[in-house]
Amino acid sequence: MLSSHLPVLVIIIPLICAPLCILFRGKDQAFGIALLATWASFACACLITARVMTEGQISYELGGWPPPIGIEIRIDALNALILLIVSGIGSVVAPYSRNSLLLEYVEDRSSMFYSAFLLCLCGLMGVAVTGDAFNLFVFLEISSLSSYVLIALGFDRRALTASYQYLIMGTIGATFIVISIGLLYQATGTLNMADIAKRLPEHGYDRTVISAFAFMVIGAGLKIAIFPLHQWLPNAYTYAPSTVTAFLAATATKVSVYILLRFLFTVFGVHFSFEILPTAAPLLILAILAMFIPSIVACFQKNVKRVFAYSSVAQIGYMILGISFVSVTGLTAGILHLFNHALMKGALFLVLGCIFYRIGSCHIDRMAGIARRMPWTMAAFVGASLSLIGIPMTAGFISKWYLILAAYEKGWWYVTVLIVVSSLIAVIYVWRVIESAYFREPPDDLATVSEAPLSLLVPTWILVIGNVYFGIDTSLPVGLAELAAKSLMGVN
Amino acid sequence: MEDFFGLYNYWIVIFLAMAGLYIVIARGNLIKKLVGLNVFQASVFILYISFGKVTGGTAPILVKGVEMYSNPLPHVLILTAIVVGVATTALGLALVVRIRKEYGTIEEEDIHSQDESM
Amino acid sequence: MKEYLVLRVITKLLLPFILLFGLYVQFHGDFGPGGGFQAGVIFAAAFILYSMVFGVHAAQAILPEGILRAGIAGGVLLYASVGVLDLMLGANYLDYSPMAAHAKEGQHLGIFLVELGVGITVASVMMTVFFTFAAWRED
Amino acid sequence: MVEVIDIIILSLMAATVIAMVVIRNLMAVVALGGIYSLLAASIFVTLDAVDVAFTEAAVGAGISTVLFIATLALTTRIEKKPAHKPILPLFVVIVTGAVLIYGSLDMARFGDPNAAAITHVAPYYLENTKKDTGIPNVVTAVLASYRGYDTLGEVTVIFTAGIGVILLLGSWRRGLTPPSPHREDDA
Repeated sequence: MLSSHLPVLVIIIPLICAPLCILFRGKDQAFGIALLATWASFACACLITARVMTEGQISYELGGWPPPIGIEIRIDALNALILLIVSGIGSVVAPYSRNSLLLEYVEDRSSMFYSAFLLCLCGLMGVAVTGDAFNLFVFLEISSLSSYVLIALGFDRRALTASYQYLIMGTIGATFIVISIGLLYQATGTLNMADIAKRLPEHGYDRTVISAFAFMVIGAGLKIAIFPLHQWLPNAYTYAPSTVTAFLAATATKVSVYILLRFLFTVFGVHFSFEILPTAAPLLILAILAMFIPSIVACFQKNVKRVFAYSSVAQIGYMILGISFVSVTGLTAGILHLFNHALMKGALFLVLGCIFYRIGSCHIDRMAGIARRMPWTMAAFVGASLSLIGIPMTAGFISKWYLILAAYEKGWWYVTVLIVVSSLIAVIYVWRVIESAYFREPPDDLATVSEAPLSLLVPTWILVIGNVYFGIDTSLPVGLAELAAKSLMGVN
Repeated sequence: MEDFFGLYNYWIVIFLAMAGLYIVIARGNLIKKLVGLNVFQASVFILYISFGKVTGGTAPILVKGVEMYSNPLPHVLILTAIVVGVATTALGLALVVRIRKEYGTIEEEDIHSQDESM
Repeated sequence: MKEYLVLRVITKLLLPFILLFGLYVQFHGDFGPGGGFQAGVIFAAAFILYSMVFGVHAAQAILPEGILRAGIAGGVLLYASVGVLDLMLGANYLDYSPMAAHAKEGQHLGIFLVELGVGITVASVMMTVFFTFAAWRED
Repeated sequence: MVEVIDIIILSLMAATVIAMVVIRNLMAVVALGGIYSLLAASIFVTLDAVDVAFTEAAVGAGISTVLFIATLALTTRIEKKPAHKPILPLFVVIVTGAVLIYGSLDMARFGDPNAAAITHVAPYYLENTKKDTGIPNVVTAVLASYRGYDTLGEVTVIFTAGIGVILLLGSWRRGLTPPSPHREDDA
């Protein structure tokens, strides 16, 4: 009986547990509730994915009202994959947060921290499953508001300004999305995304729809941090608490990419987005710029967290590149990179959290010789970095491989070259860290530093192992990504 | 000419929204930015509500003998959006108070120069 | 602001009416304009007015932090658990129809409870936010 | 008639917003913001959105303004003079506005009873609310039942803001213990 309600359970479990965290004010109780809630959501997500793979699309009518009268939850392969990413990363990060909090956060309000964390999780998953355009905005705002709070909890005072900047940019982005939804509503009279998609061709692609399209792309672009709309991201990721950075870097931008995919391909439709409007070429150019400029900037950063924040902007470039091919292979590559990037950036930021936990800094010079004191942590770093660069047998390789395949299919050999060259830049910034950690003499004050505690190492290694596992057994992510790509392109 | 009268409402609202957006992105004072954000959002709300207006209609509270009602759906959406807006404002102001404590200023430039000089 | 006698007297006179109006808006939202959100704001406004005239401490004496926090969480919980109740009754989430003998009455009851949840959370959050701002001192 | 009232209020709003751009006394700007909300609320009344007008008046002109003033009391009241000419923001705003006006050209005309937004989903609510829920205020019925999930999200947003403010500004009963800033030695 419960199984038919899984699509809504996955959202309301964290939603109900967030206020519960506050009512049970004790730190351990709140932690326990948060942990159970994220794991339960992950279990639901797994069951949903299994159902989607066997039965196809799932629809759930909230309040029992049929869409477009009521709000609908609609899950296909793409939604399921995003759901898996968000809840999966959430379940790894939740246990990690317990220990890292001790250093980075004031203890007496930790129950509220867990509450905010659950809300962020709930909001992101809510965006990922909803079939209603306005509902998407509401859940987007739940996740955004909670992430502003979580970022502002960082140690450094610059976390506050980073959070404020994100709040302004994020709200402008969300308002643009609202404008777009409003214009679509005025053109079609409905808010259900499937219904909009059905009614748009009948309505015709007039100037209102073109304007709606522009606002959606810019609004989602602000949330994704597509180059050059990425200004909020480096500071936010650098100064947020490690746990938060790991969670947001692995999930938030992915969900925003999902919004872009869903609107470009399903709501507006491939015909309008790419055949009537010349969207592919500008996306391609932005993607290539994103692959290079932030990567080069990353090479000159001193704070390692910042290095990987810029690297995230660059990695978003690969996802947009996949989209800009407008082919099944290209989309598969882009969606696959969503999944794989979540694994590798999650792992990398968790490693940095371990280091921060022990030495209170992520500065590249302070990390000199740290591999001798924290061998397991740095080994995890190397593993995740190899995936980031795209070495064979890692997850990162698979998505780059599909990107190259897609470029080859199009006959764009120069894009292939650019993918390889940009990966080499990643080698440079990763090498700077490895050089410092492995080949420099540790300063004297590092003598007392010991390996990170198991409660931090285990979640970190789970993600690192995930990077290797999904580099070898690619059936789950590739299968889902291909299904999703085919349904987005309208190919069976 | 008819076009003009059918659309003037939208155009003034668009002007208002853009004035709000201008305050947000052009000004460096953190509080003024938030005021601008409020103006921007409130103007977008008016745009939504005008989509629901029916000439000759009345408020969507069912009364015997009235046939024409304005569209209630945009009203519901904007109720939600107003709440989201005030939530954002409250959080933004809390951040401003904290920033003022840590930096002693709420001007973007001064904050910037303090961070640079560190 | 303690010395302004007129303000103090008028505030005390006004308070019950504001609160009454809040309750009216809360429970009359089915028939006229209003509902949980507006009622919550009005309710909060009454106490904000009180705390502006008599000081935050006086307001806190009436509404301690614990109660407000319980209110913040309780309203959301009430709303969400109405949905869970519907699940248990065999309907979809937030489908209020099976909550009473007739679907129409169930809907009415569901809407009433849900609006109450909205009102509680909105009022508690607004008061908490204001009190937090008012009590903040730069040190 | 409504059109005339509309255009008067909208013109007042335009004047308000221009004053807000120019004036650098933040207290005045915040007060003008409250007036702006109040004018918006009266626009909502003329557009038949009484529930929205009520909310905008209570929130925009009420709570928001109070919070702004509370913040001003804790910070500063005068905005610094802008240092350089805002050419890029002006450009962004003009382009955005142009896209919106371009989009408005094909919109259904104001008040058109045959617009898609009026004829597609909305009639269902107006015709069936009474039968489905027994409530005459259609807005309440849509808000709490047909789109109840949205409203659950809305309450959650408010909840998030509440705990966010507590997390950022600390508990107001025990005095304040914000996390002390700890500078990292990087730049």
